[in-house]
Amino acid sequence: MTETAQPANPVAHIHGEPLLEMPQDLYIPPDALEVVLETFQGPLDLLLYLIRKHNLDVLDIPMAQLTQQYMSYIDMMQRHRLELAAEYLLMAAVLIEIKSRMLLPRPPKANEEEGGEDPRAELMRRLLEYEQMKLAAQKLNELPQAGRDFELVQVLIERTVVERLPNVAVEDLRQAWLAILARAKQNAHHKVRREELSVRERMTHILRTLRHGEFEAFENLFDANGGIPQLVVSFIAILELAKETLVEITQSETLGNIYVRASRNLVAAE
Amino acid sequence: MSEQAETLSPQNEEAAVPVDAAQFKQVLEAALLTTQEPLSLAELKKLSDTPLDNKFVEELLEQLVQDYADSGVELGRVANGWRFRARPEMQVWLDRLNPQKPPRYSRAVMETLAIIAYRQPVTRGDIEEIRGVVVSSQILKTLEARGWIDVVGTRDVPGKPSLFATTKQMLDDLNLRSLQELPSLEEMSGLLEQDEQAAS
Amino acid sequence: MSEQAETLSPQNEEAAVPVDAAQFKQVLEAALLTTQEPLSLAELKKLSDTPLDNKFVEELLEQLVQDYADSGVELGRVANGWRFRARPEMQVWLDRLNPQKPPRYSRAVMETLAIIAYRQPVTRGDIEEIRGVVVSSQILKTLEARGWIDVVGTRDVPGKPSLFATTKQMLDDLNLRSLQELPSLEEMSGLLEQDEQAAS
Repeated sequence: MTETAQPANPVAHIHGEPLLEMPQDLYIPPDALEVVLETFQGPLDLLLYLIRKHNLDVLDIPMAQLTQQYMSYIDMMQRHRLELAAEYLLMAAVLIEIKSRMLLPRPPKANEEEGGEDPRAELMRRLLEYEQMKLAAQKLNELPQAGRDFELVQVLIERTVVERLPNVAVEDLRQAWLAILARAKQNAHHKVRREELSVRERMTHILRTLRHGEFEAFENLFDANGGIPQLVVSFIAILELAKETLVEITQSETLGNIYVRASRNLVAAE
Repeated sequence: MSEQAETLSPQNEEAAVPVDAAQFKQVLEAALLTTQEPLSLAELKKLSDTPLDNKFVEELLEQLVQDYADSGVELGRVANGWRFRARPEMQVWLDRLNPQKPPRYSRAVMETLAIIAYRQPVTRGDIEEIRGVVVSSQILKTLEARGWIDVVGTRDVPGKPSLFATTKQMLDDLNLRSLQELPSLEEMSGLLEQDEQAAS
Repeated sequence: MSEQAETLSPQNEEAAVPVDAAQFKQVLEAALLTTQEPLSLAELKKLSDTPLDNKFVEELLEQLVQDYADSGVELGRVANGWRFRARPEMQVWLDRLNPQKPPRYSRAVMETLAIIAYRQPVTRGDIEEIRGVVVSSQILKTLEARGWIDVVGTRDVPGKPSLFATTKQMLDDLNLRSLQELPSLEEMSGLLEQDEQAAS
């Protein structure tokens, strides 16, 4: 974007020549005026420029002079049929209004609240506030900006894709089982039996123990330290395995040692 | 890079596994060098199994600042935390690798940003009143897209206009820790000073 | 970071301005740390006003490799040039900054696992009968690959179907000591009865 309009800076450049002041009678190429117009951020910016250029006191603005200066710019813009933002015209009206109010004698005490106030006060406040923000914008723009004035460090990190495995919580299993039960209930012919889980676990354990395919002493399939419930569970598990023909149970003589082994084909599968 | 790290130990004495300061410093360094966004102390502490004391982490960060004192990059603290950046004096050289520079913002954009930064929270109407011109939505969109401003609420008046404020990212991008580090407004009464000088 | 650089001088003796090796090393460092793509020797040489000898640049790069020997990142040469990267052993720590949500098993996998857990040992046919749908071998393979189920035998019926059971690892991974710590079926049937009551 263009530089800000400083008092010392030319208003515009025409064919390389600095244009310090708006010539009154010379033909000005519309392009140059557009540059002038674009240079200002609005009527306040233009007023600030005029105040600085003519060395006016912002705390005691000579309204007649400022209004005349401002109007000559506006006239020039309009004469060249440049599209003028409405704000410029509104400001012209404000200036004229202030000027006329200053010409009027102040009503003595008629309007205590407003009467004592300088008609220029509001304009003064706005000019000072705008100028402060205008300078703040320049300072902000001078601060180093990431990407413009310095680069951010970013070193590559090569992520070897570690396959992430889903986490399963006990609650998930419960939910899955509940879903099965709910469906089973809908298809009434499916009967999902309720059964002691410990028997099932024991069945698996015994099958694993018998994986070697040899006969195992019946008593070895019991864990004496597990207590009586455990012994009962193991016994039921062996019976269940026998029922499902997953194990063979043999006893060569009455009251002799009992041996258990996995069914032949069960071992062959290993 | 520095041997000092070994002598430090985390404040948390009851930690079962003492944190190897030198090793943790490497992890901090790797994290900060691989991340463009600043990392807060809380995030940096997540890099350890053991709960760490802020002071312990800050001391290691200060060591890293020292380690990089003579290098082309520097570690510093901004609004959102700690981050590395190339030293600004490197920019003139780095621009040779990447000739397209981001566009400079127009005066209109910068003035709008300044008003939001110094007067926040403000509505579009507030900005227009100070600037004396209509503020196009494009200007606000530009600043929002950059992540420098966002809407922090609405003013409770008819129309419920949005209130804009600057973000921490704006501070990060300007390498600042807080709004207090912005150029002070007192220095900016150019007109008044000039007038005073002229009057005297 | 290293003082060695000062002693080097560019091969090209006629260069008007001798290159300050220490300074150029900083520029190289800043360029490499701000670029994720590898930078070729030709590109790195663009960072200097003075035409530089490959060997001069390579020696500075080797110095940088040494400077970063104890840090969390490393400088290395790849097919397209030189680049920094985080040391691979840092990844496990750095992943903590961006934790990804772990994937989930499909309902089919979970139900199959539940059936095997509660009804073991079971054949695929058993599972299909309970679920009422065909069980794809992919589901069983997934659970076997995870080490959560295995074949404990075959049932003595035509086709000799495999019998599946859960493993100790499954218990370990679910933090259970035994299958009996799974939610009991009685509890669940209670829920089911509740449903029945609600339905009636």
